[in-house]
Amino acid sequence: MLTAILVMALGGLLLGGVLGWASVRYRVEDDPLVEKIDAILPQTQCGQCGFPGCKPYAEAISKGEADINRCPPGGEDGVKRLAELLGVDPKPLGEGLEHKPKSVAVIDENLCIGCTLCIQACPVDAIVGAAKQMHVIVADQCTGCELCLSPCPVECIHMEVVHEDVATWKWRYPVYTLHPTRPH
Amino acid sequence: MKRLMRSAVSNGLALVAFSVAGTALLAGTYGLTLGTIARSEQAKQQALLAQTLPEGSFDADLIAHTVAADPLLGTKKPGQAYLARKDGKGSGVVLEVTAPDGYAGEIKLLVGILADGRLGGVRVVKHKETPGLGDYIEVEKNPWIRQFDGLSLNQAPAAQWRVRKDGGRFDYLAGATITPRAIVKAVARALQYFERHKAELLAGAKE
Amino acid sequence: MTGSPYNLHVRYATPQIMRQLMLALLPAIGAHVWLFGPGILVGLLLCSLFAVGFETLVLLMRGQPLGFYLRDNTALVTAWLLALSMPTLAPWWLYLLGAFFAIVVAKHLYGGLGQNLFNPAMVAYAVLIVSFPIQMTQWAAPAQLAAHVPSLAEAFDLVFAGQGALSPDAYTSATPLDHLKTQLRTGTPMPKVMGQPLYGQVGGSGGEVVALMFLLGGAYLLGRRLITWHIPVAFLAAVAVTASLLQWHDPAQHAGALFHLASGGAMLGAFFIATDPVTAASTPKGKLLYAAGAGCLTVIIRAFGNFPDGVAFAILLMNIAAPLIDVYTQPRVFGTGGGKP
Amino acid sequence: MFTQEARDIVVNGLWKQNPGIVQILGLCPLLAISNNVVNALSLGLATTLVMTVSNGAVALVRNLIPHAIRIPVFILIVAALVTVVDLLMHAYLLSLYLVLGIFIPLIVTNCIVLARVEAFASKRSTWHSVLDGAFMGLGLTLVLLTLGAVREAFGKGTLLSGLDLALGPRAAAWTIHLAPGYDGFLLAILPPGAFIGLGLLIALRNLIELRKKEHGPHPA
Amino acid sequence: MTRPLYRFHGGVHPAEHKAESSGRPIATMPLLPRYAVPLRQHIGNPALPIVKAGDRVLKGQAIGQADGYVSTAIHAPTSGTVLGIEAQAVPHPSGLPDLCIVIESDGEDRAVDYQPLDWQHLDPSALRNRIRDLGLAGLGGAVFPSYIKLNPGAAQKIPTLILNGAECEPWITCDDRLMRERAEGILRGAAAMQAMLHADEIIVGIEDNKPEAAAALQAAAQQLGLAVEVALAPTLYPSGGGKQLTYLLTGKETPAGGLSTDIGVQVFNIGTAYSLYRAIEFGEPMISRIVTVTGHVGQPQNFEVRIGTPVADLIRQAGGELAGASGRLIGGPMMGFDLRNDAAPTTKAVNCVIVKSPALFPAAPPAMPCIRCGECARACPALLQPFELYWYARARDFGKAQGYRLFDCIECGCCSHVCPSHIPLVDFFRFAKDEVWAREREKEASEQARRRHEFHQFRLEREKQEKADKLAAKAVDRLKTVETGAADPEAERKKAILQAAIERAQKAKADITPKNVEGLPPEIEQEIADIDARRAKLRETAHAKDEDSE
Repeated sequence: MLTAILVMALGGLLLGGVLGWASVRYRVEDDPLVEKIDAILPQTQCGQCGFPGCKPYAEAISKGEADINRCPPGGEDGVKRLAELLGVDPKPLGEGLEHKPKSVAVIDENLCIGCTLCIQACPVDAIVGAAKQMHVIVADQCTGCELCLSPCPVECIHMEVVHEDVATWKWRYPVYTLHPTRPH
Repeated sequence: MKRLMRSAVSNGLALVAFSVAGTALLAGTYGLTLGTIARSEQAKQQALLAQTLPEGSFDADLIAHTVAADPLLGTKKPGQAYLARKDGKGSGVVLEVTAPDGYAGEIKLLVGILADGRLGGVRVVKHKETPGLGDYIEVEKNPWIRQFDGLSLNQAPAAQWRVRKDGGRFDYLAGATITPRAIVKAVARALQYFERHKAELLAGAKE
Repeated sequence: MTGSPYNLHVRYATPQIMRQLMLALLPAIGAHVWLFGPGILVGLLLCSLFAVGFETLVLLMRGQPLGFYLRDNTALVTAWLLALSMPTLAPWWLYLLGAFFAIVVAKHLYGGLGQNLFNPAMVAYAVLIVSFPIQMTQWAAPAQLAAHVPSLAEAFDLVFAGQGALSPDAYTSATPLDHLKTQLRTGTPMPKVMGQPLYGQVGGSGGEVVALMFLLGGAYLLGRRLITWHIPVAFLAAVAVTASLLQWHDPAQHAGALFHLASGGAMLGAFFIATDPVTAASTPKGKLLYAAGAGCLTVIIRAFGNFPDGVAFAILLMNIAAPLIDVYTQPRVFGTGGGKP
Repeated sequence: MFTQEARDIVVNGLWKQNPGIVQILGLCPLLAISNNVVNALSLGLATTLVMTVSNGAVALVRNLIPHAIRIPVFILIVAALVTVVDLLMHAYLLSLYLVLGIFIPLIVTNCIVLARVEAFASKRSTWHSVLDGAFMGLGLTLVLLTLGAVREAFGKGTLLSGLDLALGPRAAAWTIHLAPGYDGFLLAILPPGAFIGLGLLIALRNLIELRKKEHGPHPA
Repeated sequence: MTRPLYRFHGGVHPAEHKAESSGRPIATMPLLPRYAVPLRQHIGNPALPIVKAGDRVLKGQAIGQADGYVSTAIHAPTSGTVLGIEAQAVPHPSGLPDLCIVIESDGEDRAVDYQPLDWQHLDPSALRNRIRDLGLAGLGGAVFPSYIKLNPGAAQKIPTLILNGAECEPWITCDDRLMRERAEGILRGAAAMQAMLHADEIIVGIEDNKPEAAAALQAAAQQLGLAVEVALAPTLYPSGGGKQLTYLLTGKETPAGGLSTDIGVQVFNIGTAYSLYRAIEFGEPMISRIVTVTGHVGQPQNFEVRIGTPVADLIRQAGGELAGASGRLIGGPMMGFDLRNDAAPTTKAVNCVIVKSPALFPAAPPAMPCIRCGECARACPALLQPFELYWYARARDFGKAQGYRLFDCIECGCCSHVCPSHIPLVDFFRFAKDEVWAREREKEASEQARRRHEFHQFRLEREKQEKADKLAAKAVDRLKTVETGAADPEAERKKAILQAAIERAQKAKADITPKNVEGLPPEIEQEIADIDARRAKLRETAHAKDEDSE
C-alpha cells in the first residue's frame, strides 16, 4: 500500500513538473481563433455589432463576451459560418439588426461643403477629398457601413443599393420540378 | 528560467498531493473490500458448480484439483475437476469439458457426474455459437441442456447418444444441429472418461 | 433560366432501367419455379405488395409526389431482389419485416431513392438472417429431392398459416452451402460431401441452373449497357480466385471455385446486387476494387463465418467502403496528364 | 435553494443538453450495455454516482487546482472514484459486476464525466456542480434505460430480465413477459440494435424539439 | 486525310437537325432603321464608348475602343446618328439589360474609307493592335479578342494552327455554309494567321456530316496552293470544343487550367479566319457575322447579319415564327440559353437563333433523384464525374466541388443530355462556378477593406502621435523663451504666451482638416477636378444671381 502511494506520488511529481514547466515554456500568447473569426466577418467596419470594427468584435466573440448574431452585413450566412467555426447552433440575427442588400454611399455633389467630417468617419478611407473641396466616395472601396451618414452636417450623403448587372449576375440555384407535370 | 522551475515545482507538488490523497482513498477501499470480494467470488464459483449436481448430493464445499489433459475431455491443457463430498466421502465430480466441434469453435462445459455414473447436470460456460440459432444450449435461454440430467451410459446405450436426426435420443432445434451434436458427443466422452478414472477422481486423496 | 434544354433523348430513363432489371430477373425466376416449385412466386408477390405498401406510406409521410415515385419501379426491384435472396416459403411476417427494413429503414431513413448508403435488399436480408436464423435457413428442397413439392395453393398456406399440415422436413433442405458447412464442421471429408445427392453436378442440384439463369439475365443487362462489365467480372473473378486459393491451401476443408460461383447468391450478387449504382463504387477502377473486395469477402465469410452465405454481408461491408474507394480512384481529368485530382 | 439556475441545470441534464441524445457523449457504454433494462439502469446509476461525486469533489477543490495540471487532477479524482465503485460492486454485487464487466472501469474514460468536470465543476459552486453531475448522470441513465427497455422489449419480449443479478434470486420472478410466445427480434439485442435504437431516440428528440419550435408559444 | 484521329472520351450523338437550314445559301439582311451595339460582346472588359448621343457615325467607324488588354473595339454597323448609350435588352442568360450604343440608320449605309492592312510588312505588334482596333474576336462562341491569340508568344512560334469547322452543335449551320461559300476567304485568313503565328501546319477539323464544306475547302486550298490539311472527324458532340478538337487532331491534351498554346496549338473558328481575311484584305472591321436562324420558323436559313440587329427582325427575315412557337434559343440546344426579350440585338457571340416549339423542344421531364448510374461520367468529354460534382454543387459544398474539378467542366451539356433522371446537371455546375467566383470577389473585397481599415487606424495613431510631439516641442520652446527672459519680462512673457496660443490654434486647425488626396489614381483626381469645376461654376452662377438681385 505504501509502495502504491509512493509510486503515485513520484508519478505525480514527475508529470506535474513536466506540465508546469511546459505550461510556462509553451504558452501561446495570441489566439488564432480571433483571426479565424475575423476572416469570416465581412470587414465593413460598420460597428453595428456595438464594437468599433470587425476585429474588436471578433475578439469579443472569441472571449465569449459577444454573441455571434450581431453582424447584419454578414447576414444569416455569416452567422452560420461563425456557428460552424465555433461549434454552436446558428441563430437568427439579434434584435434590431437586419441584413440589408449591399449598398454604397453616394455624396450629392451639389450639397457637399467639403467639411472633411465624413473623411474622418470612414473606416476604410474610401472617401477622398480635402478641406473645402468636394468629397468623392470610391464606390469600389465603400463597404456600405453608413458611418459617414450621421457626421455630415448638410446631409448630402445617401446610400444606394448596388443592383445586379450582367457582369455581376450569377446563375441561380437550379429550380427544377420533382413533381410530374400533369399530362393535359 | 526561475519561473520555469517555480512552475514545475509547484505543479509537481500539487499533483503529488492529489495523487497521495487519491491513492490513499483507493488503498482504504481496497483493504475494506478485499475479504468480501474473495468470499463473493468463492460463493459464485460454488453456486455455478452446484448447478451441475442435484441438491442434496453433497454437503460440503467442492474441492478443486487439477487433472491432466485428455482427449476424452477435449482438453489440450490440464484442467480442473471439482470433487463433491457427502459425509466425508466423494459423492460426485464436476469436470471441465471442451466440445471442440461447435459451429463456431470450442464450447466449454461443466459436466457434473455422480458417483454412480449418472449425470448430475451439464452447463455451458462459454461458447461462440450463432446468437438465436445455436445458443439455445444456454440454460437461461432454453431448458434443452436439462435433457442430460440423470442420464448415464448404462441407461442410454452408446447408439442413443446422438441427436434425433442421426437416430439418437436427443432433441434439437431445426436449423442448428451442429451445436447439440457437439455437446452430446462431448458429454458422452466425459462419461467415458469418468468410467475410466472413477477411482482416482472420487478418491480426492491429494487433499 | 434553362441551361442546356436538350435533355430529352435519354436511352433509358430511370423507371425504364428498373423495368429492364426486372425483365432480366425473369429467366432465373422461371428456372426456380421449374426446379423448386411455384413457392417463389408467393414470396415475390408478398414482397412486392409489402414493399410498395411501405413505399406509399413513407412517401405520404414525407409529403412527396406519390404516383411519380411509385412509377419509378425501384421499390419493386428491391422487393424482387429481397424475395430472391430469402428462402422460399418463409412465413409472411418475414417478408413484411424484410420489406420494412428494406424500404423504410435502408432506403427512406437515408433520404430515399439515390441517397441510401446500403443496398436496401441486402440490409433487409442481413437483418432477417441475424434475427431469425432458423426461419432464414429453411430452404425449399429441389423438386427431385423433396418428398413433396408444395403446389401454389399449399405454398400460400405454408406462408400464411405456418407449417401446419406439412412437416418442414418434407419440403425443406439446407442449401448446398449450408449443408457443406455442416458436414465439414462435423468432420466429413470434402470429396464425400460432394458425392451426396444434394450437390448435383456443380453447385447443388437446381441451384446451378438458377445461377446460370442469373448469368443469362446479367448478360442481357450487359448487352443493354445498363451495367458495365467491371463489377460482375471483378466479383466473380475474386470469388473464383479466393475459393481456389483456399482449396489449394486445404482441399479437405474448402470447396472449389466452381462450387462457390454456382451456389448461394454469387451470381445474383454479381449481376444484380453489387451492381446497384447507388451503393456501389462508381469510378471504373473503383468498381473493380469494390467488386473484388466483395467477392473475396463473400468466400471468406462463407468459409469462416457464422452464417452459410456471405454475399449480403460482403456487399454491405463494401457499401461502406464505396465512397472512400471512389475518393481514391478518381479518374484522371482531361488535361491533367495523370495523377489524382 | 432551487433557484432558476438550479432549475436550468436540471432541465439541461435531463433534456436540453442530455449527454446521450444531444451531446452524444459516452457512447461506448451507452451502446454496449443497453441490451436490457437491468444492465442499462445499473450502469447508468453507477455513472451517475461517479459523476455526482466527482463533480462535487472537483468543485470543492477547484480553487486549489493549478491550471496547468487540471486535467491530470480531474482524471485522478474520477479514476479514484470509479475504482472505488468498481471495488464496491465487485464485493457486494458480484453477479451484476460480472455482467457489466469492463464497462465499470471504462466509466473513467467516459467523456461525459470529464466533460462535465472540465466544463462545469471546475468553474461553478459545489452545490450546482453536484446537481449538474447528478442530473447529467440521470439524463444519461434515462437514455440508457429507454434504450435498454426498447431493446429488451423488441429483442426478447421481456422487461427487467436479469433483475436477480442485482437483487438476488428472488427478483427473478419480477421479470415482465410482454408477449408470451414471442420469439424475439434478435437484431435489437445485438450491437446494431443499439445504434439503430439510439438513432431513433435522437430522431424522436429532434422531432419533439421541432414540433415545440413550430407550435411553441415563444418562437425562437 | 491520312492524319490519325484520336477519339476523345465520352461525347454524345444528339439529333443533328442540320438539314433544315444548311440547304439554303447565306442571305443578307436588309438595312434596318435601328441597331443597338452592346459594349460587352467579348470576353474581358467591355469596350469604352468613344461617341456620344447625337454624334454622326459612318458604317465601320469605331464607336467603342478596347479598354485594357483583354478587350477589343466595336464599330457602327451602318451610317447614322448615335441616339444614346443606354441599358437595353441583350442576349444574356440573365435577361438583364446592359449598355448598348443605339444607332439610328440614315439609310445611306455610307462606310468609312476602309484601308487594307499591309500585313506582310507591318510590325507584328502594330498589326495586332490594328486587328484589335478592327474589333476582331473569336466567332466560335467564346468571343476572345483575336489579337491576343494571334501573338506567337515568347517562343515566337506556335507550330500547329487548327481551324475549327467542326460545328458539332445540332441545328447550327453557319460555319458549314460559310465554308461552302467562302472557302477561299477562310483560307486566305488562315494563311495570314499562319504567318503571324509562324505555324508549320494548318489543319482544318470538320465533322464528317459536312462533306461539301470539306470538299470546298480542299478545292480552295488546291487553288491557292496552300498546304492545308482538311481532317474529317467523326460526328460526335462536342468535337467542336477547342480542347476536344485539339485532342482529336493531334492527340495532345490541353493542360487543365492552361491554354492550347502551352502544347503548341492555336485554334481559331473558321468564321474568325474569314473575318481576319476581310480585315486585312479590305480593312473591314468586324461589323457582321453569319447567323443561323432555324427551328420553328417559316424558312430556316443563314444570314449575314450586322452586329446589333434585333433578334426579332432576324426571325422575321427567316419567315417569322410559326404558330405555336414557344420561345427562342440563342446558340445551340446543348450550350445555348433562352432569350428573354427578342428586342435584344445580335452580337459577335450569337451564331444561331432557334425558335422553339413544344414538338421540337418538349418541356424537360420532371427530374428524379440521382442514382449514380454513371451515364454522365461516361458521356463527359472532360473525364469528370458529373454526378459527384452535382452532389456537392447541390449541397453548396463548393470546396468539395472544386476538388472534383468543377472548373474543368466545359459546360458542354453532355451529362444533362444523357441523364436518365433528367437532372439539369450543367445548370448546377454553372451555379456553382458563379457562386465560387462571387465568393472569391467578396473575399477579395473584404480583405481589401480590412487592409484599408488597418491602415486607417495606423494613420490616425500616427497623426495623434505627431501632434503630441509637436505640442511637446512647442512647450519646451516656450519654456526656454520664458526662462531666458527679455527687457520687459512680463510683457515679453505675455506676448510669447499669446503667440504660442495663436500658433497652437492654427496648428490644431490644420490638424483637424486632414487631407486624403495623396496617391489617388488619375481617374479619381480627374473626377474630383471635374466636380470641383462644376461646383465652382455653380457658385459663380449663384454669385452672379446675387449680384443681379443687388
